[in-house]
Amino acid sequence: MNMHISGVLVRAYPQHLETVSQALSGLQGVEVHGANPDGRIVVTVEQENEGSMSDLLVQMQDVPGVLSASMIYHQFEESGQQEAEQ
Amino acid sequence: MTGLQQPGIAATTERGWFARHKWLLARRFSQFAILGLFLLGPWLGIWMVKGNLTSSRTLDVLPLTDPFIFLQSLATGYLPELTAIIGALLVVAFYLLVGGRVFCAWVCPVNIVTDTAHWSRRRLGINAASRLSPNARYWLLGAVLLLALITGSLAWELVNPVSVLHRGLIFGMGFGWLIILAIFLFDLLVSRRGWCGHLCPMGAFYSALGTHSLVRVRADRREHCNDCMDCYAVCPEPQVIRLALKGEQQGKGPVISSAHCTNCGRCIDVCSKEVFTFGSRFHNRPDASRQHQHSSGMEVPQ
Amino acid sequence: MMGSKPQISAARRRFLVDMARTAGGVALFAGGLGLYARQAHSLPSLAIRPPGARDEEQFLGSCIRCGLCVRDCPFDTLSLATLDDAVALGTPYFTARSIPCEMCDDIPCVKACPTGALNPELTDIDAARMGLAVLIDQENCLNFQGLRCEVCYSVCPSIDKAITLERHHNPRSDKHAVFIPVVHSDHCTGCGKCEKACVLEKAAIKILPMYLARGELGQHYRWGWEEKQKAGRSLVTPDQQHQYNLPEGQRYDYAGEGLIYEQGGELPFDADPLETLNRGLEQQR
Amino acid sequence: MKLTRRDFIKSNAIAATATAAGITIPGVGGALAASKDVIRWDKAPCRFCGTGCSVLVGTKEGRVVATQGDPDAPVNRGLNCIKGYFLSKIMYGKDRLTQPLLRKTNGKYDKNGEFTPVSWDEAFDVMAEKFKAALKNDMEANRGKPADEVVSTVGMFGSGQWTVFEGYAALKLYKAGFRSNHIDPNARHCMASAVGGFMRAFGADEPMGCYDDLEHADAFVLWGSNMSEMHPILWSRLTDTRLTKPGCEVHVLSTFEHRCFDLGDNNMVFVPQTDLAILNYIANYIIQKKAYNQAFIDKHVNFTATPTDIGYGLRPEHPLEQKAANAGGGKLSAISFEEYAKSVEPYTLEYTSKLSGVPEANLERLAKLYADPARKVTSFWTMGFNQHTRGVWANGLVYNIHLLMGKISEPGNSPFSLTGQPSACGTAREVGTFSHRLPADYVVNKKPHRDLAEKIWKLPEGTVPGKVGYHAVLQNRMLKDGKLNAYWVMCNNNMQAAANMNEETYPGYRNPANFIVVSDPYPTVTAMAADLILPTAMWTEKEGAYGNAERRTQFWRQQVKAPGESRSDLWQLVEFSKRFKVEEVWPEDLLAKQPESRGKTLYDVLFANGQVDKFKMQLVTDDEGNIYGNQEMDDFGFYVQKGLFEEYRRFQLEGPKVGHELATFDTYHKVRGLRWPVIDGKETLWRYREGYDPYVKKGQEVAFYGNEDGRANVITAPYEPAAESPDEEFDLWLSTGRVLEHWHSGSMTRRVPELYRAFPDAVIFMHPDDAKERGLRRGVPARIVSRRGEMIARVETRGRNRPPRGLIFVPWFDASRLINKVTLDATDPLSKETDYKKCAVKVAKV
Repeated sequence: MNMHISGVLVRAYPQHLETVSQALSGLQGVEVHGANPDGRIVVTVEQENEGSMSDLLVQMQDVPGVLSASMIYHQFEESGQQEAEQ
Repeated sequence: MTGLQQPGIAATTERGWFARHKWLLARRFSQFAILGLFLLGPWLGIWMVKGNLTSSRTLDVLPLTDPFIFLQSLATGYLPELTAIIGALLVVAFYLLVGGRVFCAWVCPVNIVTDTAHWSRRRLGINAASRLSPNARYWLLGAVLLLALITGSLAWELVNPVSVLHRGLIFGMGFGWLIILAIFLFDLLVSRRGWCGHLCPMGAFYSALGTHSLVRVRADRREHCNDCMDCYAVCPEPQVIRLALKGEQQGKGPVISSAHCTNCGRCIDVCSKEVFTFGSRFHNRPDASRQHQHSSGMEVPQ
Repeated sequence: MMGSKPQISAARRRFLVDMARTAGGVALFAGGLGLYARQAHSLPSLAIRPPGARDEEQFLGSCIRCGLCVRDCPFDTLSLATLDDAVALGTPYFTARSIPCEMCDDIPCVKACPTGALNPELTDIDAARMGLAVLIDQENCLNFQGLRCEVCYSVCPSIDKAITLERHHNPRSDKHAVFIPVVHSDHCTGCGKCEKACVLEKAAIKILPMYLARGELGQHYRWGWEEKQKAGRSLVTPDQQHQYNLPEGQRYDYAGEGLIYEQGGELPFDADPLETLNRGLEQQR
Repeated sequence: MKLTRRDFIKSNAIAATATAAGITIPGVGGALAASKDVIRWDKAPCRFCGTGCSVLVGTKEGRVVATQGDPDAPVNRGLNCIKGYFLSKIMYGKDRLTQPLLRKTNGKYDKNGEFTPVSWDEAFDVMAEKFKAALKNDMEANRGKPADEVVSTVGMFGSGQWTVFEGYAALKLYKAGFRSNHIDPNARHCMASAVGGFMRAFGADEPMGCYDDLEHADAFVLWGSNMSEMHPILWSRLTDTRLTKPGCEVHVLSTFEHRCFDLGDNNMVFVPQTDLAILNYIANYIIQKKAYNQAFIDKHVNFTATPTDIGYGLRPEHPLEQKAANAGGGKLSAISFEEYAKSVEPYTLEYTSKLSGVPEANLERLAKLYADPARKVTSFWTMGFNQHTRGVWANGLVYNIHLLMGKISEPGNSPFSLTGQPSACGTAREVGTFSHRLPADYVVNKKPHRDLAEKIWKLPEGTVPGKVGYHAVLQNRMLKDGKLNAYWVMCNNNMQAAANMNEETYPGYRNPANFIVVSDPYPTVTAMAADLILPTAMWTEKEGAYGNAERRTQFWRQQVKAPGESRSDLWQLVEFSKRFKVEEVWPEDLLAKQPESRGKTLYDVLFANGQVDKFKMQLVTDDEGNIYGNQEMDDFGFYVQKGLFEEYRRFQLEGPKVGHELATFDTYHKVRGLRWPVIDGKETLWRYREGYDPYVKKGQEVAFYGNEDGRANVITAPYEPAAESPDEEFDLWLSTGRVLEHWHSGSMTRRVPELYRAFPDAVIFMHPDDAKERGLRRGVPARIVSRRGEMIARVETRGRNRPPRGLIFVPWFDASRLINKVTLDATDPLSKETDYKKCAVKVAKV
């Protein structure tokens, strides 16, 4: 199984921080790891292919209260490699 | 003039190449041998002679000191230690005997540079000449000593090409090449025999030292002179020849008695008529040439 | 004879012109050289003369640039200045940071000098004063910051005399001492071992020529304690016994401690009250 | 917490994103970003001496680029000595070894071949073949023998500079895996006598005090310790106390004048070996003046005597050993106080002064200091006592004084054995990598101790052999005699360090019967004499732990990757264990006791035993969220260091001996070191004293609980002469040692250009008159000759060390001038530690 893992920095209105965090967590493969009061949220995204990854980014931007979502870190591993490493 | 670009052609054809270069070779040998003795140490670790021409120690016992620099040091108001005094006296005694400017022709490494400049000048047909008085060197000599007196330091040694070259070869040259190059270019382009023949205060000092030296070049066979002018062409101090060679009528003897003569022996080499020989300063009556020519070829062994 | 007159005067004129030209040329040259020589008098601050070198002024007149000292130096410390060095051409010097003076007991360089520019009266190398070590950069010196480097001190051939370590409390760490290297001019020969060994990228301690390294006390002032020591007694009649008005139990020492509270003796209590309590009444007198 | 690849990548993603956001997320952080542009700082103990200064290590782009003294470290508070200043450069010598090198001729291993680069596989193949051959012989020889008769021909020489984990893994591999007790650390050369002294007096190793004694003492006495150069930061603490505390005094004793004399108020240069007499004189003084602490003696002290005339630890056939009445004897016998008093009676002031050459006034001043009950005295010693043919005695004699006065185990009153190496305490002694030891002060020749080890290690009873193995000096002798054939030298440079190189060490290494493996980061003298060289990761190229002289355990994380194929000693030990099937090392009767181990490798049994491999892969991070590598975790798939440490801790927690407890692995990564025993998270500053040490019960006041009766032993021992003293031909004493600028054999510090420049070559420190008498002057090369060899170095009559007439001092750091060709391999028969401070030599013109 291929594995795409990204780190995404989401900026949201501070007053909607909580609802945005919840909404993001609801998305498939998305995990929220932390946020600071001024509205920056650290999120990881895990997907099997790149296409769904970009779709997800768009989805995240569409969440009400989100100002922007930008990909900071991306790593892709093929399934074979992954198993070998494990 | 073409003949004078290669003086000694006649002598070569008549006497063979070796005879025509005998004294030149001996001189070059002497110059390189002396330099070589100094270099044996730093190059091969054989320490026969240490130091340089300004002062040296041979086989760890014999001190030799350049009397010119010694004199400058005196002029600064400093009396050097005994070692230097003995060294200077030994050197003075030697040159009093063989002729002061023997230093210039047989020892001084700059001579090789200026000879080369002179040779190139002839080969390239460079005639540019600025008029320099041969006596300028005495002015300079005076100035050097005066400077030592005034500054209290060996000011001349800051630029002296002789020690720059010799010390440089032994201890490391740095940018000292520039001074040597300047001398070369000066002699080549500006003034014929400009440095050694006109300016060098060290030469002037040794000239003064050699005024009464024993060993002299003699034109004992001057009657055979065919006026080829080769000797004038090669002589570093051509003005010294005329009286000895052509002075019979004026009642002058055959000995080249000018203190400026460096006893280089080039005139002996290039003369196809074997007019010149090394001899002593004695027997210098106008008619001495004919009497003397058979009895003395070389009075003082090298 | 009238006809020859202009000729003579022409030759004469030419002679005079030549004379003037030569004299002028020589004078110009000599002037330039003289100026240059004056400039060369100031030895650059990082070039150190061999042991026994006379003061720079006299050295430049007495050193004939023969290099015999260089030859007899067993450690290749010395070299002769070339045209590109800032040192007077042909004179011997060394750079402490490259090769310092090893302070040979028999001082071969001085023995080699034919003119005495290196003064033959120097027979004890400890008396040499080639320069003076100066701890220039206290901000970067490791020991000043409390580190234990003191390489300069450790390598000093006159350790504990030329360089000593002055110990102070280190207020920053509060537990450690700092060991400040202090150079003493009455023992420092200027050999340069300290500068060579300094572990910083650029040495914090440097050998400077004496004229740069030393200050000079005004003629109008004396160090009182030194004069007293020299004289072996007070220069002026010793002070008289003083008397003071003091409360009971106090003394005053004029020359020493100042106000002294007489010890009241041990208190009859332990510092720890438990000790007293647990001792029990039977111990009480 | 098992860490999958996915988790790992995810952590990286979080870290990167959090950094971009400027957010700190607990557990992870901006490691990736940090590693690229800015210097990442993390703590580590200094690589060098036993002081245990802490530094902050600055890493950038996979390279240690800077260090700084850790201002928050209690030992050094931001300060360093000159070696510590250059820590960042020690790993980057131009001649780092980066791949295994095997002696080969025509592509095959040959003892006389040329070193040729090989793969780790080939290296371990050849090495395993040689070890297996030796082990096979051992199996034959041991057939049917009980554990305490088991012999072996495989051995290892380890180090007090090993990390705790490495020492523990080596100990386990040898004692349990190869069933060989022939494993000994170089700490044998440095701390064995101290250990002997501690064990005999207190029944437990390591000092009772801590560095805080430096601030609490009223006076310090240095016995054969040049602290100024060898423990520079402690010396600056001592100096500060001397400067700031009114009435503080420093007494210095040495066989030559060194830099501590500068501060000393009472300086004494004594004739070598007569320290024994001086120590007894002080005891005599205390008794004569009736100054001793009767109450303390009554409650806490036993008086004993040790056998005398015990030889000099030379080969048994040596005339000195033949002559000795009680060669190697050390069994204590109880005596009364009166008998003890009588035994020290001969050491009068007059006699001692005459024997030692120390003026009476100085001796008396020293004795008065100890005898004054109002003044707190801390005694320090290092190699002057330890490298001594009567080293254990000397250690004991100083305890005698402190015990007579009760000046022990309280702030400022402290007999303090300073350690030489960074982890001689933490690794060699606490882990017990000596030929006679097991962790936590247990020993191999006691069955219950072996039982405990086997229980903790989950190994069948009888696995650990009961016979004490070859100690350091004996190893070299056995190599020479062909009785030790497969030999691994790790983290030390014993060819340069061991005495009598010409006659013992070198012939031993080059004996055709032997296969010598040397693990080192640099081509040392020892590596040059090896058959196989393994390139080793050093210092912060691996995760590690050291324990310093005040019982402080300090951890560090791996900061950078080791160059090329270099691997840590830990990796090498664990990886090599994979090459051995249990059947190849254990006899059938052991296997029968544990049939489930059949067919397994030593790796399975010792390391992947469900215990050591309990801690799965995880991210190694700090509080800032920086992520650190861990080569061993990457390669073995579990947190090797943590597993080993937690298993090691069980020795401290589960055995009958108490007072060695360490904190948990994770704790140490967070703190700047803790002084053990750590009980309920609390450190112990002064052991054996009520209130300070939780093992001392209320009302006991003092309890030396290492001994069964809770009392410490005063052990009387006389003055006996040195093994070799100057005579007419060899007319000088030779003492060897270190200098501030260089660490031990100089393999690290001589590769730092600035340190090399600061002290380039070893010199002969000698008295100017001695030099003159031999036609020598300062700076000329001279030849030092002993009965065993010679060495040439320049004469130094000035400088930091000023020997008296009749003695020379030569530092041993210089690989190009090996003073150990000259030294004598005489040892303390009790501790087996070599006396590097005394032998007879002559010095002549070259």
